Amino acid sequence: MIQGIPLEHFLIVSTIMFFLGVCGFIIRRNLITMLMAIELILNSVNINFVVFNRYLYPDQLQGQFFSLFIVGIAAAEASVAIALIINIYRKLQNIDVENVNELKF
Amino acid sequence: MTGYTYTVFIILIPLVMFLVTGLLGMKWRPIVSGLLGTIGMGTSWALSLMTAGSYFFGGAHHAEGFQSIIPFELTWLRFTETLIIKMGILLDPISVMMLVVITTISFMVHLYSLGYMHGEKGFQRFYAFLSLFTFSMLGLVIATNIFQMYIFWELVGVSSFLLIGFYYQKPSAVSASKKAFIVTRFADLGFLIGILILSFVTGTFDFAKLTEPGTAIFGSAASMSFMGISAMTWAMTLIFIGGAGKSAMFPLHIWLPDAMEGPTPVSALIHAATMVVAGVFLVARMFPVIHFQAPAAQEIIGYVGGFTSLFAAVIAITQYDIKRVLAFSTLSQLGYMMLALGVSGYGGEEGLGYMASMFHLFTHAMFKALLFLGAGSIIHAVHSNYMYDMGGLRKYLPITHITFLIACLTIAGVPFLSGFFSKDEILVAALHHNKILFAVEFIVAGLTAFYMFRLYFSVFWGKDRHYHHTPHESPLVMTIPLMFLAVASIFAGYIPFHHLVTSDKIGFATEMNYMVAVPSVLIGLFGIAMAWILYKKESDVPAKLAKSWGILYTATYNKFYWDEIYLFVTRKIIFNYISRPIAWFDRHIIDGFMVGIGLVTEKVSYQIKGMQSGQLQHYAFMFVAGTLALALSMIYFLM
Amino acid sequence: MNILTLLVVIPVLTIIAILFTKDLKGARMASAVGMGIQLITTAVLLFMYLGARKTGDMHEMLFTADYTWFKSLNIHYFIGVDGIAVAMLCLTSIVVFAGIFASWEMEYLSREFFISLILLATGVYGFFISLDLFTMFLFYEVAVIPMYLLIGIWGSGPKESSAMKLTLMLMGGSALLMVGIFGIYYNSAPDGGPLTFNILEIAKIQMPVEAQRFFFPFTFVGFGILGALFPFHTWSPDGHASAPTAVSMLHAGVLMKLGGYGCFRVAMFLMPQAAQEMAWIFIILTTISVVYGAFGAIWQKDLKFINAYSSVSHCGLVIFALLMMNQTAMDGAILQMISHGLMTALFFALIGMIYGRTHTRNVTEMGGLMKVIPFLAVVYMIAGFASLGLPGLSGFVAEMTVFVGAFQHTDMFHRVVTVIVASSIVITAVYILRVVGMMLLGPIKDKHHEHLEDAKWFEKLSTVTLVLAVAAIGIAPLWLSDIILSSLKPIVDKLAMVIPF
Amino acid sequence: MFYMFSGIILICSLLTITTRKILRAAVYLLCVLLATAGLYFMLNYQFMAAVQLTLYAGGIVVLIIFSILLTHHISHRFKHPDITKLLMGIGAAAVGSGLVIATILSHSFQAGSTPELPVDMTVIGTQLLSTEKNGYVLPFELISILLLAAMIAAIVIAKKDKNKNSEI
Amino acid sequence: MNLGQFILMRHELLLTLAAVAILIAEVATSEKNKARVIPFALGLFALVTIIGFIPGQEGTLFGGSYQSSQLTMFMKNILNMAVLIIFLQAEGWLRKEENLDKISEYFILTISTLIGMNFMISAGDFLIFYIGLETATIPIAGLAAFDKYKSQSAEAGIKLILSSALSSGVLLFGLSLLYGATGSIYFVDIATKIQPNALIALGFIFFVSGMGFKISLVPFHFWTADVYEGAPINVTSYLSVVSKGAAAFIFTIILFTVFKNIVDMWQPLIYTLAVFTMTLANLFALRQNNIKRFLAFSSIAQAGFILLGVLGVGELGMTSVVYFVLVYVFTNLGAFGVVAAIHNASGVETISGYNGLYKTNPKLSLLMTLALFSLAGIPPVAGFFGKFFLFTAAAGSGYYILVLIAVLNATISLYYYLKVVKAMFIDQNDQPIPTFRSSNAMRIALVMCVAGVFIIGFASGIFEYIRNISQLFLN
Repeated sequence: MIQGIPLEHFLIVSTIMFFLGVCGFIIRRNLITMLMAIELILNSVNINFVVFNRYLYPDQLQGQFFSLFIVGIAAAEASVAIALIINIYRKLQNIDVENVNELKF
Repeated sequence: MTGYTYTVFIILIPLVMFLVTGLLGMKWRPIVSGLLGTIGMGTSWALSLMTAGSYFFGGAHHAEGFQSIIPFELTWLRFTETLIIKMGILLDPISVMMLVVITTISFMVHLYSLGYMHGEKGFQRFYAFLSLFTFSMLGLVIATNIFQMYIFWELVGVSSFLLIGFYYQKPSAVSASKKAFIVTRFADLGFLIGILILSFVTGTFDFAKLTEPGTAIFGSAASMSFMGISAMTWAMTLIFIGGAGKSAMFPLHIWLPDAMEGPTPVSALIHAATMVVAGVFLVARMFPVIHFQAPAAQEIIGYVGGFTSLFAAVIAITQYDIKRVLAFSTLSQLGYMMLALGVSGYGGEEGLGYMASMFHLFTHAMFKALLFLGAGSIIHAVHSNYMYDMGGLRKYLPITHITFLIACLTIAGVPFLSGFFSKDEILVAALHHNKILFAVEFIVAGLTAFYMFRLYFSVFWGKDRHYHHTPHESPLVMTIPLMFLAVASIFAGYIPFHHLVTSDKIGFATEMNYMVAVPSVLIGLFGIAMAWILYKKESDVPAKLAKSWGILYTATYNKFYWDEIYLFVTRKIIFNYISRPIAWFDRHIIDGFMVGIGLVTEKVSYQIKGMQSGQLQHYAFMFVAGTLALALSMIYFLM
Repeated sequence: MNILTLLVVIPVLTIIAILFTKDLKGARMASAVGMGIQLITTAVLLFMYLGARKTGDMHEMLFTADYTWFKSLNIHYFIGVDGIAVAMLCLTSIVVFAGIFASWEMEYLSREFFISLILLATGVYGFFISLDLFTMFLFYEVAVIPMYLLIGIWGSGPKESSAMKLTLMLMGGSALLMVGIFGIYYNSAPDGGPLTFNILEIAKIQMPVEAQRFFFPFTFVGFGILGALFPFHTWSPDGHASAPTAVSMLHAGVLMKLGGYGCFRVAMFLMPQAAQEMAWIFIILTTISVVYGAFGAIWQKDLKFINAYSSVSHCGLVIFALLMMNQTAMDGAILQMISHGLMTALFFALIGMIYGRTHTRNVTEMGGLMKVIPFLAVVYMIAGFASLGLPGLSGFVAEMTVFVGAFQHTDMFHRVVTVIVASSIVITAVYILRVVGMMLLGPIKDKHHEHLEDAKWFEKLSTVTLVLAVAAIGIAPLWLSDIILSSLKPIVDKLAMVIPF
Repeated sequence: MFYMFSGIILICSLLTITTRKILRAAVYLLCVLLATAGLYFMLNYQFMAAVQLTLYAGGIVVLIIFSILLTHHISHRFKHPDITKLLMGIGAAAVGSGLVIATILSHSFQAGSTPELPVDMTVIGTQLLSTEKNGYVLPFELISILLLAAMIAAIVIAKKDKNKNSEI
Repeated sequence: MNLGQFILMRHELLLTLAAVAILIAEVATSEKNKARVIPFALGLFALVTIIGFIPGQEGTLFGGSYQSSQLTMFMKNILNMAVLIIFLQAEGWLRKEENLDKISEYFILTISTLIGMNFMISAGDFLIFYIGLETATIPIAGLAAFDKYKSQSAEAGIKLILSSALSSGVLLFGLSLLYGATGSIYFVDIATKIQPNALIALGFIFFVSGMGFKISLVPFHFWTADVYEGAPINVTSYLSVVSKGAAAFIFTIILFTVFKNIVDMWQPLIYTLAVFTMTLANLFALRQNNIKRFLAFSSIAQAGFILLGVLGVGELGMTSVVYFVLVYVFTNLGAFGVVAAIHNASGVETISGYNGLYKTNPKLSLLMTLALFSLAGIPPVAGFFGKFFLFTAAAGSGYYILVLIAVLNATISLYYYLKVVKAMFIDQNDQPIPTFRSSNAMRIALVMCVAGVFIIGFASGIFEYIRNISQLFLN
């Protein structure tokens, strides 16, 4: 299925996705969208791992397993983050990141 | 030569007296200190006379002249293998002579002060300081090496400072003592640098090695020079500056008149007879070196001496403070002595100037001490220093009057008194070597006679002033020294100096040179006559005369404004234009820079606080940007 | 126990003893006893040293002891003394002893005060006995840091900022120093073998010249800052002005000597080539320092500022003389350190005592004190005379040795700067006499000053100790000078082995 | 096929971070994740794809949507992003992706010469429980601790305050 | 493999057991007696710490995924000790009413992050390393938000979790690139295959960024101050000491082993980071008034110093880093302990609030002074030795200028440390913090800190021991 598609194309896609995630993390005001941006980032990393594994090192499954565990951790992270976001929401009645700036300087 | 070991006591006794009276004096009745000091000084005096007797008339006299004897010496500080400061005693004609002079005058002053200072607060302190001074002065003259001399030289300066400032609650005394110390200190710097150069060239401090004629230690000196002037000329000129400071040569003379703020006996001891001749003594001590190695320096010495004597004599005419007149007279006479050294040759007849200088030093010590002590007696009687507060005192103070008159005659150069002989020798020496200086000195001789008698007539003649209480003669303890010194002033001229104290330590024969003696006597008498006319009777002639001279008189009266110039230099230039800017610079520029570093750091710290904005997304951006910047720069550098 | 270790242990024990005291009386008694014992120990050390030398023990360092500390880095607790160190230890003991009595009535937080003071002293003792760069540096910092608290808590005037400035500048100095020490360490075995901090070992080899060129300035300036090297001296006026009496005494008297001592013991001894090459820069700086400090002192009105600037001038002379690199001049430098240490301590003690009575340090507000407090006034004058180099007191001996030594240099440049430096003796006289004249002599300016009390017994003890030491050196300098001269020989030899570029 | 998935991924990613309605953002994210799963299928990693579908798309996105529902009204529209932040974000993304892509393109990847390992469930299962090299039992245990801890953390945070009535 | 080999993992296993035991204890105690969990947990953890010191075997498990050596065991012991001290310090805080319902959660979360750290240190591949890292991070966010009544605490939590997620994303991206370039996630394999090319450089830098986040290096540090300030003090000290220490350990280990062959490449990188970290952190610390925030910047600066040790590649570098962290643990916990004690007693958190503290609480002031001096690197306390050896290591690699910058920075840091000292000793205060007596647990903790601060410096044996085990580890 992947004949003719060079490795680099996958990587370009994942890279762009990664930086779209970064960009989203920086520009979105909403904490939950920031969390989504994080998911984009992790997803792009997963693609990287899997693709490398498939293309370059098909003799083992390190990349794939790495991706698997990343997915798991992403879930854990998301759950804690969402708990925190809800916590913030209780305190501020909104989840705009710009209002989360009591601590500064 | 160990027979002279006892000379150690001449110097040790005053030191012990200083320590004892200084540390314990406050616990005793004042008079105990005075008596102790006087007795101690008397012992020293006796020992000095004994030394002189046995040195000059005992076994030390050989065909090759007098030997230099070092009866005692110990190492005090070792700089290098050859540069060693030793503490020792050097006996040779000039030092033995100086021993006699110093102990004599000092003893007289001790004695005199028992009366003069009676009841003063700080009587013990006064005696302690007198002992310290005597100790230092003795140490100076018997020094075996130039560094020992420098050490005592400094001590002399300090004890002089202490004694001038004896009345420490009087601001004028304080500033006078300060001035004296600082001016001489400045001169001492020259002395010190001179010593440094000398020791660098020769590798020794010892007088014995330095003054040996024809010595090889100057071998390397010829090749050394700085700014086109040879090293030895530098050294000797600088050393002379040291001497000039202590001997108050122009232009370093300014401290001496002010130094009269001290008690009168102190003036007699220090500022007439002993300390101020230290400079002359120094030049005499270094004479072979100066004469052979640095003729240019010797020339300078001659001219400085000549100018000072004239300059001071002129000022002396216009002064009203009796002690200041004497002070300027001292300056003038010191100028004489310097000049004599400046025009002297070395050895035999050639060395006449040297001999004359020492001779005059000796006689001058006697009569000038007498003058000062006499003046002290007068002041004691009328409680004023000013001539216009005095008049007709001959009735009240007979002994003082007579002795003062003798002194005046002596200094005026009236024949057969000691001053006549010594001054005459100087004039002869000057005539041989330098006609201009001779002319100057000739005039000064006249001026001297004039101002001394101006003083004499206005004080003892004229009409009575309004005294608070009738002046009365001083007690015996004060008049005995006067009488003794009067006798000495009369007869000192008959000591055969040309056999005893000469440049090469070998005696020579000398004769009265009538070509010089007669005119000098005449001009002296002329001066006395002028004074007689002007001041014998109270009149307004001097005032008119003064007026007719106008600006010149004012300038002279104000000592040609030298004090003001000095004040300008010290107050304005050093204080306001050097020290103050430096203090400012230090506080604001250098320290400001150091503090500035701190302030800038603080400032930057506040400026960048926006980075930590509390905005999570800014942080994220910084994070990513940092990573990318690092990656970019690293890949750029790596690839 | 090694007698040198004892010198560090006694102060530490004293500190512990003070911890068990309750109030001022106990604290000062403990300190006085402790430091008295210390003084005696130092005297014993001096006699032991002289005795050992007399019996022909010609080792460079005596009473050495060597304990390995950090083995893998070859850090040792290596101690030993030569004549110079012994002399400096004597100085320290005297000044500390006098300092304790000068702060006899320190009411506020007295225990803490004495603890800090003695902690500072501990650092100083440790520094002087160390022959290992690591321990030396350690003790150096131990000595510097208590200053902050001492000035900050017990000082006067703008004490916090002065204390901060002083501490930071000195720590800045130690930053440079640290680099220097590392440089020396990593170049201590150019031919292979274990690296070492041991000064004597490093002195045996020759550090690569390139490394010397790089590290010499760091080391020298690092120590120089503590030695008030121009233009890094500005901590000194502020620090001294704000510090309490005993601290000023200790700081100017002893701590600043650490700088000078380190300059030659570490910087010059271990990096002779670079020292030879770069000396001229520092000679110019110190020449400025000497003259500039003296001129700076003339204008000041605050007694402590005057003395601080005078210290800048005098300490400048120390480093100046060290850089002349001949035996006589360096001998003079060490004599000057000791002499300055004693007399400046004396000055600060007196200033503190006078201030305690008049409540002002401004000379223009005082006058005629000689009449009311003759003892203090006379001692002040003696200190002044020592400072302006009166023969018979220590200042003269030191200055003359410096001048004569420096002038023996064959190079014209050195002789010219010597002359410039020598001119400071006049300026010194000016400011000393100005102070004496304004403050002690003349009529009494302030009515309140008419009924001041003269010195109390502990003040007398404090000042007389110092005066005696000053006079002892001034009257009989030969023994001290000889001790120092003989110990200087290895250093001078090392410096002389280098052919100037 | 690949280009279709990539297209979906990129476009939906972009939309995720630009849309002004939050629920739509979640949906776009879901699309990205699904397309990614498609890529995994393409790469023949079915297990991975399945996990992606269930855990990621099924789990996380649902979680996110729940939280959105908890904290937002459906019609909520975002304000426009801050212009500086926008520039920051775009700048960082542009520079970053340019740099990384350039680096990737400049690198010559070399495939391993060893034979391909057949990816079926047995292999995955064995490896997951193996304690040898390329065995993943330790990470598996470890992540269980992590999940437990995360759970506790979430509970601690979300626990209702005892003495304070909260809105949720 | 047989089960006996699990003894190699005894630190992790013990901690897990402890966590489980606490969980059980929590369940077993009644609602009223929740506070009884505290002594139980303390005792248990003390036991765990002590057992940890029993010498153990070296070896690897799971085909190289887990490696145990004397060095890693020592590191874990350091962390255990630190956590023990933190637990002791937290006792008073946990007994407060608002925390009574989540005592065991505190312990379990802390211990589980500690387990993560232990695995991270012992990791033999990047997967374990990564999971360990996350285990050590995610629950801390929960801890940071522990003070539920404070919005600051919640803010700290969200900031921590989101920025750590971003950073781990970046880190993972780096790891994926490294995997792509080398074909393995095992340290041993990567170390042999690694070579200096652009892709590896890129991956490496992304990795360093992620780690930089954990050790709070500039410019990856921005979260630090905010989180430290917002989190409860005992969590802050945990973050600042244990979390950072563990990250520094593994960072050093990875740099020294995995990236050994591209040392020329990363040295300039670390150099730059060190300079920025020290300088910027100091500049920020200068004007802080909140003591926690102040200590946050101070600890960032300390991280910069640690990098100097990292630059001294080799056993000396490793030794100095480990030694410094050991010193840092006691020092910083001393400081945080005082802050916590004061906060518990009076709620004061500002430096100006400390004015005149010496008058009322001399012992605490002295302790704080000691700790601050140790942080500043002033002898004779241990901080001096720690810094000195770090600088020795850096100088050994020839970075003299960096050493100079570092020491000058230490001077700046002295300035702000002295400002605190000044507040306590010099500044006057009309209403100083009243005299109080802290709990026994706190006192024990503080005594341990003081003892550590004094002993570690002078006892050269500790340094030599670390040196030996580092040598063993690196060869």
